[in-house]
Amino acid sequence: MIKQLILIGLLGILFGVFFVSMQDIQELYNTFGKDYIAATGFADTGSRNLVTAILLDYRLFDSLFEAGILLIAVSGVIWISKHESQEKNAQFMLDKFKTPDLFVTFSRLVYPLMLAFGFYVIINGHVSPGGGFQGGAIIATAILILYYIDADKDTNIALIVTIEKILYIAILLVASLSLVSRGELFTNFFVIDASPDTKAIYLVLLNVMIGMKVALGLWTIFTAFLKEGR
Amino acid sequence: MMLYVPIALIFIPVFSALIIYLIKAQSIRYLAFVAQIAMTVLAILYYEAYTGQFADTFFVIGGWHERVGISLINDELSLSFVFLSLFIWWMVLIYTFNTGQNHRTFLFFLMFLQGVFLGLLQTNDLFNMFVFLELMTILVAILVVFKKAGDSFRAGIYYLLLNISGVMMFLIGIILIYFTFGTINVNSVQTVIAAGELVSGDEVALRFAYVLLMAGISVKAALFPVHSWLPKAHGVAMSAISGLLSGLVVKGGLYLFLRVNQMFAGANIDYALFFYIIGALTAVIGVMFALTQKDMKQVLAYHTISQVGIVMMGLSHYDPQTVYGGLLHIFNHALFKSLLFLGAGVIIKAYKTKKIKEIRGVMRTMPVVSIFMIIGMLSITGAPFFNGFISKSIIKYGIQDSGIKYWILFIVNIGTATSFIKMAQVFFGPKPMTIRLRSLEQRIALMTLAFACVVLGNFYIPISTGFFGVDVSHVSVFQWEAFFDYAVALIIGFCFYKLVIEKDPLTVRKIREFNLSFEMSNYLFVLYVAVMTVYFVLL
Amino acid sequence: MGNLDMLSLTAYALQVLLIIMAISIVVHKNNGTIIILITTFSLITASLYVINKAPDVAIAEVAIGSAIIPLIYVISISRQREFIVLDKAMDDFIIADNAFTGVGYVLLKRFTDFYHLELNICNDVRLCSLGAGRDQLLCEQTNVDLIVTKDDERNVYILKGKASSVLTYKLEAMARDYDNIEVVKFKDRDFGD
Amino acid sequence: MNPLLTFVVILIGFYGLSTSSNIIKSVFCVTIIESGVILLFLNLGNLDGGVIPIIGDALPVGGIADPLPQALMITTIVIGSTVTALALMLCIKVFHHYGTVEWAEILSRESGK
Repeated sequence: MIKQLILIGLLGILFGVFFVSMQDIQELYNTFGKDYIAATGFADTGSRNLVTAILLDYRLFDSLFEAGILLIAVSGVIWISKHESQEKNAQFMLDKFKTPDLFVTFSRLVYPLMLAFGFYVIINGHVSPGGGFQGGAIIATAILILYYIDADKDTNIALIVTIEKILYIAILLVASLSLVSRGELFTNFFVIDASPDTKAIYLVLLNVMIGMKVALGLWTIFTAFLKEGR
Repeated sequence: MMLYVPIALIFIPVFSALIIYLIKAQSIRYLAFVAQIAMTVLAILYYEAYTGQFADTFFVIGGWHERVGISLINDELSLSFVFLSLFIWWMVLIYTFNTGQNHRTFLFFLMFLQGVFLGLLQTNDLFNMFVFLELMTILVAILVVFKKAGDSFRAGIYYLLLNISGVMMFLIGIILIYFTFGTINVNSVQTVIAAGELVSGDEVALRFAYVLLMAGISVKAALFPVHSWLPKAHGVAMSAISGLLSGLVVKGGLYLFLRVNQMFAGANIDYALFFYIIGALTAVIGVMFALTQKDMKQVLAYHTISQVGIVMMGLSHYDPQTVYGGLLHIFNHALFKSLLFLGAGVIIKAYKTKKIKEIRGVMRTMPVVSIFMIIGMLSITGAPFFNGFISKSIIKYGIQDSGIKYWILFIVNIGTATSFIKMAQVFFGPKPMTIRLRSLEQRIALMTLAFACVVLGNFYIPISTGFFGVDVSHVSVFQWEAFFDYAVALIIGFCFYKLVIEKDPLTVRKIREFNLSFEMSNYLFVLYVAVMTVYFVLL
Repeated sequence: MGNLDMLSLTAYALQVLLIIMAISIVVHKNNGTIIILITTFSLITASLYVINKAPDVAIAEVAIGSAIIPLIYVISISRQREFIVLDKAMDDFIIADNAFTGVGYVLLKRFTDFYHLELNICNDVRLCSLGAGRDQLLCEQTNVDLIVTKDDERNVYILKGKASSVLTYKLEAMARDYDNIEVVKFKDRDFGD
Repeated sequence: MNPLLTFVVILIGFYGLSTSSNIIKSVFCVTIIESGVILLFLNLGNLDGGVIPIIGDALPVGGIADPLPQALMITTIVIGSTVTALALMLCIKVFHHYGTVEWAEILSRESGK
């Protein structure tokens, strides 16, 4: 009990200091980054959604490694859950997977809608909220619904992982294409004065590729969990 | 064109890792060596062209405004770390060349980790640093559980969760920095703080940000209250991985310590005393636990903690000579600790046990390996003519004026000597069996590391002046005090071992069986952050 | 004016609700309940992201934080209650008279119920055909917690489990009353490399 | 002040980490901390007010919310989810190796026994 009280006291110190530093922040509050991006973001990148502008252009380097983290986690989860001995088709006597009929029907109804919404979010990532990562996650959720409809669905994990890796390499190549076309690394491969519509080609292309990659990655992670020990 | 070399150093290993994963042929693993050669050549060319000019090494990705885009920067510090990591990765790649069936997956994670680590060294952006730290944490956790047996799972999850909570503190620090300066570019922040116009350096927000960044870094560097993940993770991982982690990846935290202190240079934050105390505690606690262990790898892992403490004792000074001593000890420790872990791996593989008591007669079964191991042991205990001696002496000269500081270092030295006297027993005794593991690659790796230890120990003056421009000619090997000190440490250590440790009294057993639970580690972490807050912000 | 106040009021209410949720997640004992709570927590944070003018982050949070992650939690927690038994004996130890009434089944059921576990029995032909020498490997590399074999000479059933697992010891204590059941513990073969 | 309330959430997460005896519980607490940090960043980015950072042909009158934190936080969400997935997979393995997910029991098992 005393331990807990001391802990609360320690956290209280942190809170107090944070409280004071908030006063400082309100005084110092520096909007340089925000003003800069608001003023030049659209002209620089051709993306009306400034978040996408940052993710796919100003800080593309971060996004590449963000996709890389997913890639590593997928490989890691698969590696940890993989078994040396073959027990793929182990039969479990007491396993009962029975989804209610209502649920199955509902899932069948929702599945195409979610898939379409995911693609919408990906493709319009540069003009409305959304983008590759968000849309990819929505598509992955849609695919997961398939498991409700058919619990014994067989997925070829190895193939998905291979496609994911190839997609990652493709993303890296598309991102570095700008080095050839305009002498700058990891940015839009169209020249900086190109019209926003032209620049949008690059944004949509990269969003679609990232979306696919994220969807496949999350799908693989989920499948690895579902098949774990089976 | 030289500007793109840092990018190439990050992406060559990442790319080769992906290709190694994709192509299902055993011969693809040679690609790792091709990539390694390419990187080494590029790094050397880059160093040849390196002038120390800011404009030549500062590179904004995408050509955006430097305060908006992500930038990479190189200086002597980061370049020396780049060469060190290339060297250690060479050794680990050579060492693991013919071991393990799942070589491709292993190489995939290993090469990716190299790219990430090189990125962490060269980045000039705080959030980018955070991304690399997270990626490093995940990769190391996967590598720790790579063999998927025994206690590796519990070590992996302990490591993962504790480090993630540390990195989260780091992220909160980034938040405060961003809203104070409007940028997360390390260099810009440094300039603004040094100019002292926008901020005076006494703001609570700034100091709190410093505390939070340091909290995250301390977890990564395994400083005293948050060190408990290290022996667990490094003690159970495969030996090659342990060598890599202990030798290099832990130093990532110390590197960030230097970088962040550089960033806050204008803010008048008096960090020296606090981190000296933390370093001393880390060193003493590490050596205390190492003395009681019976498991070979646990002993080495606890010694990593104590050596990190010694490095910290050097780094936490304003005097550039002493800081250089700490820096040099990072390099020396990287060399001899990888050597010791890799050598221990060979021995453990041959004897099929990790217990020091059950291993005897290594000198007869594996004479070559044991010579290299002895070189490593002499280095870590600080024997003259070996590299550990040089950096320890520089640190010793820096803290000579203060009696307490000197004695702490001496006590740590005695502890180190004692536990390696204990470990040296494995060399003697009868030859138990006729095992002869003939692995040329492993011997080449061990030999190169041992050779590097000896070279650094004897030609330290030209190396220091050539690479860092630091004059260390006041450290001389041919001084009777040096031999005397070492002999005294060895003798006291031997007596201490014979009189106390060998009898295995109750206290020693208690310390050995002491286990810091996960919630207690987090509790100490919160305590540590609170103490730092009180020290740096309120006092 | 009124509109803006309403929004900030909602924001405050949601923030307080978030704190309550966080406290209940921390103090709750039952992991099943916590999953519901964490999903709610995630949805509240998503609404707060929208209020803080960040629809992009909110979409990501809804898709990942309140759909995929809770599902992974559910699977992970349900897997953690499983006690997987590989039945190599394949006789009336588990199934007697075409129903789960064998002696072993009754024992295992009693054991798993006592420790709130879920019994899962597997008798895959390919796994069972592996020799007895590979039992330990099987136990270490797969998620199988217990292997049931029969020693025909002594007419004794041998339950093999990992020595590192607490459950094996608990089962041993429970099986002490039975004469024809023996519990064998595999020691960890951890050589470092 | 919204940021202060959000910081309380983060502190509750740390409280949970320092008291929870169960691996799953620790993973939950890490999730809480992470959501708290994300919300804190967005709170501060919205301190000046403004609209959603999607601009038409002209800049909105009231200014926009800071887009940079939002972009960074999407990265953090993805990172957090992958960490959670990895931790939970390790959790399953830990359970099948030690038969329990209580920290105290797991850490007290002597190695190699």
